[in-house]
Amino acid sequence: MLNFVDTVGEAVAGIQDGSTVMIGGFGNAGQPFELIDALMDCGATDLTVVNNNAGQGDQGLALLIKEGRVKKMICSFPRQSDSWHFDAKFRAGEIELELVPQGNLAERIRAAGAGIGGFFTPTGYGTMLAEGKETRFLDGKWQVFETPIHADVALIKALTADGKGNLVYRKTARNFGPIMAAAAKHSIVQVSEIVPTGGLDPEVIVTPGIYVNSIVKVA
Amino acid sequence: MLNFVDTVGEAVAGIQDGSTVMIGGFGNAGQPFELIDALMDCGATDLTVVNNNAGQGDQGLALLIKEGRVKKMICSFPRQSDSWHFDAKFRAGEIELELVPQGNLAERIRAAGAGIGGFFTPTGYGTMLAEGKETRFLDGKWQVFETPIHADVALIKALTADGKGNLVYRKTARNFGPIMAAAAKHSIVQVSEIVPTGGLDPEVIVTPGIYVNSIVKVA
Amino acid sequence: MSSATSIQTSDKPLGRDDLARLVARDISPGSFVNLGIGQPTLVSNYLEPEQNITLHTENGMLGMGPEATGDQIDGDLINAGKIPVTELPGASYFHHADSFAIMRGGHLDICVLGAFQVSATGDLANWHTGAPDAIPAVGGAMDLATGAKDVFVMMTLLTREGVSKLVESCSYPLTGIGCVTRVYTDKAVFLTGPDGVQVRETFGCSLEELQALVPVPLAAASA
Amino acid sequence: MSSATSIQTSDKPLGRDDLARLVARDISPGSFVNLGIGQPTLVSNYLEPEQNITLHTENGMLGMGPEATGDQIDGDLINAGKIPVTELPGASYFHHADSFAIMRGGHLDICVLGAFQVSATGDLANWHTGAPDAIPAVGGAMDLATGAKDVFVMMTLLTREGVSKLVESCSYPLTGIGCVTRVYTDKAVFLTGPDGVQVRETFGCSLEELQALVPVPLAAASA
Repeated sequence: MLNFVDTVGEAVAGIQDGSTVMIGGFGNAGQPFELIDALMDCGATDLTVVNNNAGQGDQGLALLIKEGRVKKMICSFPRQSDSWHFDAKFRAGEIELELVPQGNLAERIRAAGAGIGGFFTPTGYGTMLAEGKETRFLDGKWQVFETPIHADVALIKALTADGKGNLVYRKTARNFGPIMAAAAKHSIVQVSEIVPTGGLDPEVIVTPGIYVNSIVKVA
Repeated sequence: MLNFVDTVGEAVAGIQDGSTVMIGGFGNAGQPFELIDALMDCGATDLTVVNNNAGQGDQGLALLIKEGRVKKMICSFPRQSDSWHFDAKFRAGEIELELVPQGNLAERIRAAGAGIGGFFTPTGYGTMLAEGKETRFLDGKWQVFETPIHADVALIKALTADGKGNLVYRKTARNFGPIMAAAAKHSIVQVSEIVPTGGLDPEVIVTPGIYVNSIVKVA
Repeated sequence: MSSATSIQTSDKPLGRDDLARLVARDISPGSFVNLGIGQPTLVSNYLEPEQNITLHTENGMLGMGPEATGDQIDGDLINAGKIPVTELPGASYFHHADSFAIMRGGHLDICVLGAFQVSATGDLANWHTGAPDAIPAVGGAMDLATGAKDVFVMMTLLTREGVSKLVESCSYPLTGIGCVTRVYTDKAVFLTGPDGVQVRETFGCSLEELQALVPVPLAAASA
Repeated sequence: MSSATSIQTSDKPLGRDDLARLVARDISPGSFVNLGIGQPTLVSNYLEPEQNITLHTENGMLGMGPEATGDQIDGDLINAGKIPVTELPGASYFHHADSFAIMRGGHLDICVLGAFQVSATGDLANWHTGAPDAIPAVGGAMDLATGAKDVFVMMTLLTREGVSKLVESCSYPLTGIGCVTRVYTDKAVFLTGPDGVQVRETFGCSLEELQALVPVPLAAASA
């Protein structure tokens, strides 16, 4: 059921302790900063967070990690020049890390939304990221069995929503948004603009409203 | 490598006997009629054809089947009120049929383009279409292992191409085109219009040119 | 008031249109729904705009409108039954894998399907008679049966030969196992599930008269 | 003419830019290419428009243009290294799963990656030093290594300590097995594969001098 809410606080109010939360964005592009700040403010803790990275600098996801609200990160690229909060928690053994090749991350998220129970991929075969995983020789290559990543909630940034919750994105800010919206039970989307139903061309909609639960406009 | 060709005959000239040919379209929407006619004319035989249906009436794919050029159909819905040519060949034991639930057909084609070696899906579990297939209990459901469908050639109808081979489609004529373009080694596309590079908005391109090999404009 | 009388809501069996109207009324506001080919398509005639129902068609569209007529007919805009349809404001188009991901990923609230048989535990048979000379065709039936949150079946309760299509165990090849949650028939609405069959309401017959037609134990649904 | 002299094509080792120019020249016209973070990015400076190369960036774009400067900078338009870039005519955007499907489905002609080590049979180690206190980060490296039709590596041949990065067997954690087809270094271009290492050309050294630096058997490539 689709709801338009007035504030990011209302949008994230239902997020429970212990939830798995997907957060869109790659670098700053597509990062729902306002929703992450609201998640910080709402107090939910013991979270598993799915994001490409593990926070940068002293803002957003990095702050959530610093404050001890994240028990586990599922991501492809935690270590960055400014990932000091994650680095400290990780070295202190205070945060769990599931490191996933970026393509497996994307495909596992996509699988969750598409009802796929698992798939074989050549990515990672023979590496330490496939240790202990089932392997099989298919299509002339050794492949590794990977499982879907489901989430309770997705926090996503899009450009424009219409009255049906259909979304379009902007340039490389699209990145994980569409697949996370489909993979999460409840998708919360911040947009720059809301247009009336019929205001988006049906041919160009990237995320159909069926995947969207809450929409909030941020300035 | 992308080529713009002048005639549908040139477009299909390289199709070999014994090829697996994907043909886009659902009903008449998105069916590349002119390319199918050219495939008829070019003489290639012993084909495996992947399409949602198995030909209708006395045209296109139905004619290919009638003329004995198709040794095997992979499809979801062969039986229709006007599928008489397929029906006759099938009853005579002169054509092989791999019947695939439509979602498995789409997902298996998608898997081929995306480099997935196989996947588990609940669709078909416990039915005769899953007989003999590996099953596994995943995400709380029994699921069936399905493998990708690769092809040598895809014949696709799109609306508009630009100079880089990027494609957009029209309404429900989009259907199988984008996934077949990605799954086939060589994609041949008929379009209504070719615009200069830069003439399509990068945000609305459905099939990027990397998936397209030959483009022909049909009247 | 006995349960037998309390659940009879019509003094005669329901016609196809009345049944379609009943199904339409039972669909929760805001739902995303796929209506199968044939009798289920009638449901779209009785959806009220204020229900804000979004119709999905598996050939790549959400926001499908009524059947197209006259100048509206566009060969590129058809439904899963290959009938020209229209587009409502807020519609969207997508390719086949994305369309079936909507179904298979469990995102549709309801699909309404026809059936040859439904079992007491919700098994569905609706794609193949099993006749030796039949040419099978499955389309999207298995994906819908397995993927939708609720699978409603619409069918006549009895075959032309008077045999119940609600059965202990399907004799026709299955479409999906334990997937059907409700069966709308001309004579009654049944709720199916792992605990057996409950009857929500009957049309033109009592629960006892209904039980005489159906070879599986029936109980009145608790209101 | 001995093979040792015939394959030396420069009287001194190549600098990073000369090496990038060489890689750029070796990319076939019309190719779709992904350039990894760091040294491989330099290649884009030497691609000629008439080569008609399309650059892919894994965060969701084909048709990436040069780095953005001044008013071109747009926070929504970045490359995999999170650097603002530009969009060329004919570009397209897509989501992460579609973007990695391009890589994983074998559709990229070439990717160019940096490396810690490459083995004689083309194993690649470029994501993790294996140091016990290292925080690992893999990004898209494994997908590129496994998915691209050809994987080119650009690296200095020797570490700062003078140890060859072209090795019999990688001691660092692997990124992919048998995936590298060419290694471009300051001292030579190597062709790697199941049959061992061939040297296409050397820079500032003879094949014999090169062999003295590298712990795997080298042979001159047949022209």
